[in-house]
Amino acid sequence: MPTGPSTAPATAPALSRAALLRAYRQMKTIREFEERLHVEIQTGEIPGFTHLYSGQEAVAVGVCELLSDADYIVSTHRGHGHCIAKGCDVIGMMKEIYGRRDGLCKGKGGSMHIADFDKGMLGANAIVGGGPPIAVGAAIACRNRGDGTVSVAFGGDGSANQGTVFEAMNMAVVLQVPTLFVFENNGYSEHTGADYAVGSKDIAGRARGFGMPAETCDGADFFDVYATMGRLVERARQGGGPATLEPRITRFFGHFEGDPQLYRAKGEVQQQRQTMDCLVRFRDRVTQEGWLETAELDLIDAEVLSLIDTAVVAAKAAAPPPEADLLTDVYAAY
Amino acid sequence: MPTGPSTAPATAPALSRAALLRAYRQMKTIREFEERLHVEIQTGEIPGFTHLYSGQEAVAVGVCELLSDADYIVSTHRGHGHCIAKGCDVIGMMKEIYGRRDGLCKGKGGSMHIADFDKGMLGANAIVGGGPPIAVGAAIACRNRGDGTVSVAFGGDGSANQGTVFEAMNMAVVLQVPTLFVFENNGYSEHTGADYAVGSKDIAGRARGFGMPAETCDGADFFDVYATMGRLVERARQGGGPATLEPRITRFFGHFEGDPQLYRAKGEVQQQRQTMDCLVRFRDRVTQEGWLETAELDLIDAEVLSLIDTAVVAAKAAAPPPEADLLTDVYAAY
Amino acid sequence: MAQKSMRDAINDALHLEMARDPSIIVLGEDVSGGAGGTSGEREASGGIFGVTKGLLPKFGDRRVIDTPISESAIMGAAAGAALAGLRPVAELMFADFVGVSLDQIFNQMAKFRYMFGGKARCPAVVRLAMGAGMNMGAQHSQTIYALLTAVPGLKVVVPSNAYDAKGLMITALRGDDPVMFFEHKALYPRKSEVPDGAYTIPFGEAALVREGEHVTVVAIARMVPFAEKVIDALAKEGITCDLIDPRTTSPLDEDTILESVESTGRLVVIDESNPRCSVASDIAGMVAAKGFHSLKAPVQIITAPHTPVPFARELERAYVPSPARIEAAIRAVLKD
Amino acid sequence: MAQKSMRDAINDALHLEMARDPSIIVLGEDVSGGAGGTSGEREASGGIFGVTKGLLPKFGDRRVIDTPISESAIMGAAAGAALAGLRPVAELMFADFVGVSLDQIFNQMAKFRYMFGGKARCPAVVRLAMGAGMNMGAQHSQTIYALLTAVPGLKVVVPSNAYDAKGLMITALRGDDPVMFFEHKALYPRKSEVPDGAYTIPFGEAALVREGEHVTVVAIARMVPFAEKVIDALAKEGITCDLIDPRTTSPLDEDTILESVESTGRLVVIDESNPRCSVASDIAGMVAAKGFHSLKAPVQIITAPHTPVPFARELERAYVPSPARIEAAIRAVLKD
Ligand SMILES: Cc1ncc(C[n+]2csc(CCOP(=O)(O)OP(=O)(O)O)c2C)c(N)n1
Ligand SMILES: Cc1ncc(C[n+]2csc(CCOP(=O)(O)OP(=O)(O)O)c2C)c(N)n1
Ligand SMILES: [Mg+2]
Ligand SMILES: [Mg+2]
Repeated sequence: MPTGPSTAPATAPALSRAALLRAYRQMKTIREFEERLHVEIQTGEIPGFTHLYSGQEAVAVGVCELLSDADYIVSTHRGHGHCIAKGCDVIGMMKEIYGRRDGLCKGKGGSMHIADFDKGMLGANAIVGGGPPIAVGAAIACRNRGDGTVSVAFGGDGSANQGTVFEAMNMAVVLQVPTLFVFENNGYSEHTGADYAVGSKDIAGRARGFGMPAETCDGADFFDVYATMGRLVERARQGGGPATLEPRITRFFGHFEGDPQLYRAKGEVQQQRQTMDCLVRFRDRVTQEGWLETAELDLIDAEVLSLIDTAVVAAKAAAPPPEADLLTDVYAAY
Repeated sequence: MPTGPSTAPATAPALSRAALLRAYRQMKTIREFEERLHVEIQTGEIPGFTHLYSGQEAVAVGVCELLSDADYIVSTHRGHGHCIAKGCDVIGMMKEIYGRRDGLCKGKGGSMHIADFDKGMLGANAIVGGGPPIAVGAAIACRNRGDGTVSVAFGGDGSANQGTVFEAMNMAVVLQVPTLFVFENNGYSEHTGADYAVGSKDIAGRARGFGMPAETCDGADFFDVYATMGRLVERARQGGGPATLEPRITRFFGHFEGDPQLYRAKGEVQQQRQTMDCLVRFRDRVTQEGWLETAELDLIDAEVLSLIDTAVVAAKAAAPPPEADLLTDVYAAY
Repeated sequence: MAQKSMRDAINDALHLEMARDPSIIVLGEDVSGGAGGTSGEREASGGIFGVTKGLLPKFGDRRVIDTPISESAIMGAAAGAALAGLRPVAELMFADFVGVSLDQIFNQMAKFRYMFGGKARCPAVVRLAMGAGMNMGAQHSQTIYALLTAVPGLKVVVPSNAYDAKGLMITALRGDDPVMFFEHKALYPRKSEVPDGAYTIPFGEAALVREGEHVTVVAIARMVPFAEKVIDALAKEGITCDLIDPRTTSPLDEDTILESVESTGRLVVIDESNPRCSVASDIAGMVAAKGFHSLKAPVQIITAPHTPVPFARELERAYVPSPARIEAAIRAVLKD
Repeated sequence: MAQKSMRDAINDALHLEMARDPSIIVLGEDVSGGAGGTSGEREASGGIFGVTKGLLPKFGDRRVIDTPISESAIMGAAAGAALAGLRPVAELMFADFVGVSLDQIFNQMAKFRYMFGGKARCPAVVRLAMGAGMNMGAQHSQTIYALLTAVPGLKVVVPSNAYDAKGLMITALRGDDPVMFFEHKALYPRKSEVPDGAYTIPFGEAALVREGEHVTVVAIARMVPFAEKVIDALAKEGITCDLIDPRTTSPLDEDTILESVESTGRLVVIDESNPRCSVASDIAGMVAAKGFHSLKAPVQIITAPHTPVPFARELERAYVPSPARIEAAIRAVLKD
């Protein structure tokens, strides 16, 4: 039985066959969740506006496969991938996105506000830069418990310019708490390029300026994310303090569904779908190395498609919240 | 006639005799203003709470002697030095600090809110980190005018941890506007050491992480401040964009008047008053180099003392604002 | 004169005034868009809501400035640029982002003039998109002009239609105080007759949208068209109302409200905000203090409930004050 | 039972509850002080106002955490620590600093429970020092509980004395919702009888500080001792008042106010805030809606003017509602 890629450094946990299968399933689940949403959104049935994670799956999964339910993550407006990777129930998520009563947050949150405290998922966040300070607080709890748990703040290249994020980075260094900052550099914040908005054009370098180790990695390569983040997580678990990871990646869709993407060169996405697809690259690697068989991956594909189908069917059929729910879950209604 | 210190690099404007005399007068004025306030505050006649600038004079003056009235500065809660250095009327300032009607801001601002728009002094600021974003805005005006003017944001080591400041730094780099960030590292923010609160223990290094040049200098040495800042200002005037200066310095008094300074080692201040007094060092340098005579410096000392005396006498005698002023200078009173 | 949406009317105001006054600049996230993009398209956005479209091609990138996601620095840069002689129009995008930028608005812009003894001029205009109705969730749907109406030194504009929006924006751009310009997202496509040229509408002058005898209805922003509908329907039953649109909540046109209450004796205030310390309660309180003797019945205050804005369609619909609730309030105030 | 200042009473509450509940942590700038200092003194500060004194020596630096000047991160860390099972008490120092930290308070802490469908618990207590009276200028003297009272999901506490402050703080520390705990700087030294042990005072229950027949006076925080003085003097003339101290503005004890107004028919509300969208206007509006038929005279609303807080002693004194203004209002409400 193969024990996983031999290139993984000693500090990153080795990947068992089961772990590889799970990682693939998670990435595939995110991909199909998002691709299906992309289609379903056209029907107008899904409320609000939605930011899809397609293309970035290896980041969420590469990071979250290093975590347990006792570890925390905080997420962003583009949070579906992080939620799935951290173990949120896919059907509950789909229902939440449809605004249904038995969605993960009773239909009160929606796409940008999915949380699952049992899974250590402290919430997606529609405020760019809202998450990292929260992750520092969770890391204080980790440190005080002294159980080696960590907290991870996901953010984008655009969020890396928000003052709250810088404050969180400095504070994590000062308090030496186990917060891992993951800046998924997908090249754009809304319609603006990262090289324009990040003055230094180097998020990891800026993080180093705050006094913590920071590494970049190939965000389309699960193994690179897993290994690089593995070192940083391990270091944090052992009391080494915060660190930053800057995965370089792309998004396969627009900023939100409906974005005409005038800022992107013609053909950019098609080209990236060919060269930067983490699923293709994962498949190629694990089959070439002989760790997994094509057939077992195909089986996962089929299972995932069916799960997503079930989720959509269930979400469409589910009941909306009753009007009485408007006034619950808040201490007082005047 | 000496033309000033030969060590000054070519890019920093050379200092004429008159300039040296003026620089000394400015530093001495700040010192005596603050030392006198320290005494007067004990009488209880001065309202509010006051942060003295004693010890840091070479920074304010070393920077502001490079500026004209058309250049802008924004200041902090510890702003008297910046105001005087930028040319604010000393008597008007004293009256403001006493809360008098003909103070620089009609007695409505006080020690922490002195401004003088004719002098390009855009205001002291009682919000730590409040100034730098404002300085970026002023720098946009400088850039758009295209007249080579610049804008300077003064701040302390503590302010260097405020998110608003980081945002301002990144934005100045992105827009390439002529903002100079001066972080006067006096070792403390209130009762907390800079090495604790600045995670990287290196403000200039962090500024470099934002993609701009940053230098440290000896904040007790007027010539070092002037020469180092001179290069950065010149660069900004010529369209080179923002830069950061981190003068290392100390304050001779507590955080605010009344601070028992339990966080400082016994004797620290006395020792620093001996080794880090910018006035003593300036005097020593200019007389040793033969640029100025002791007698002319002594004359300035006497004139300054008399000016401060006049200011205090005038401030004590001045009338308070009439109650009607409560409702002016704001668009609507309900 | 043409039919124009509120979005286009504000865009119009910006175009006209920027051409007239070279000191006006526009800044914010994606106000033009496309900077650093791979397509090279100079205007890939024109504002997330399209309000700043066409400005970059016309006025260039020194006057139409795309920024990083740094709302404190955006608001602060607007404040500083204003002190230094420019007239910035800063887009905050969603009003909810006041959370990450409040200091520069309420401690800086708002206070400069007073704090510096009348010497500072800070003519910054901040544009904020507000309101529920699009299922954008709790952090992108708030109606929080009360928060800034409370702050001395700020003027607060809450247009309900395209015509007013254009005139009020031009007034904002010609004034010397900081102005918070709230644009209800659901009103962006709403059209009305809008003259082509420039015109101003003074702050602190309410619009009397309907005249009637029985009830004074004060409604704000999106609540104005809701109230119009209800009032027009009730008119067929012979129940007629004054409908007052304050247009600016600060300064507030107290006189128009008090005069109307003097003649009707009955007041209904409709506000999409949460109830506590809202402009609705502010107006009710003001009338209880200054128009008490005119009142014949309890004031009816119609607001959203004291909850965050929920996501699901059904819940959000129940959250926003509805024409049905407005109608019920008008009928109730007549019963007492 | 001993006489204790409000400062010491809050300190007491923190000591007692931290000993009882190991999940309570305290964080903020200089809550202990001295970190990185050259003297090596472990507690060089104990809080700028001395409220957190003695906590570091007793509970150590994992539970009493000095932070950089990063208020967004302080508030955010409190929010995140609360979600992760701790009970943080975060000191914002001056309430005015809500400007640089509002997002974590109003978009995060306040909304978690609702937005996440009731699954989140965010028991964070935020301490904010407020109020004028010390000539600290426009950015260090504001009274802005209205701003947070407006936000659904937050509880807002405004104690007027040491006894209440201790009991309300203990309630805050045992609850499950985020609490904004406003401490008036001028009240810190004010003493009253305070029991040594722990006790709680429920939120949403006003204190009836004086009982009377002729007028209902509602006063908040520092305005309570001002009103007491005036009311006691008027009692000698035979004019007696109910004096109601809401103690929490959210939830607000509407019933106590309405019942009192039912018996007196006359209402004076006193609030150090600026007037617009204040708690004063909120209460006036509430009574105009729910207690209208009890009212015999216009509500008298006494607040600071619609200006920033001025610096000069003479101006600040004129800014803060004075006993003389309160007296005049009580007399006026009786005339009508
Ligand atoms: C405080 C704040 N400012 C602006 C926005 C609007 N906004 C939503 S997502 C986004 C871009 C974020 O870019 P990035 O961090 O790179 O994440 P990505 O969308 O690429 O995943 C912006 C500006 C917001 N939600 N919150
Ligand atoms: C936003 C904000 N947070 C906290 C404070 C309280 N405060 C005033 S000065 C100060 C310390 C500032 O330290 P530093 O920037 O080093 O300046 P220094 O006092 O040393 O000149 C603090 C915390 C404030 N005024 N504003
Ligand atoms: Mg991005
Ligand atoms: Mg300092």
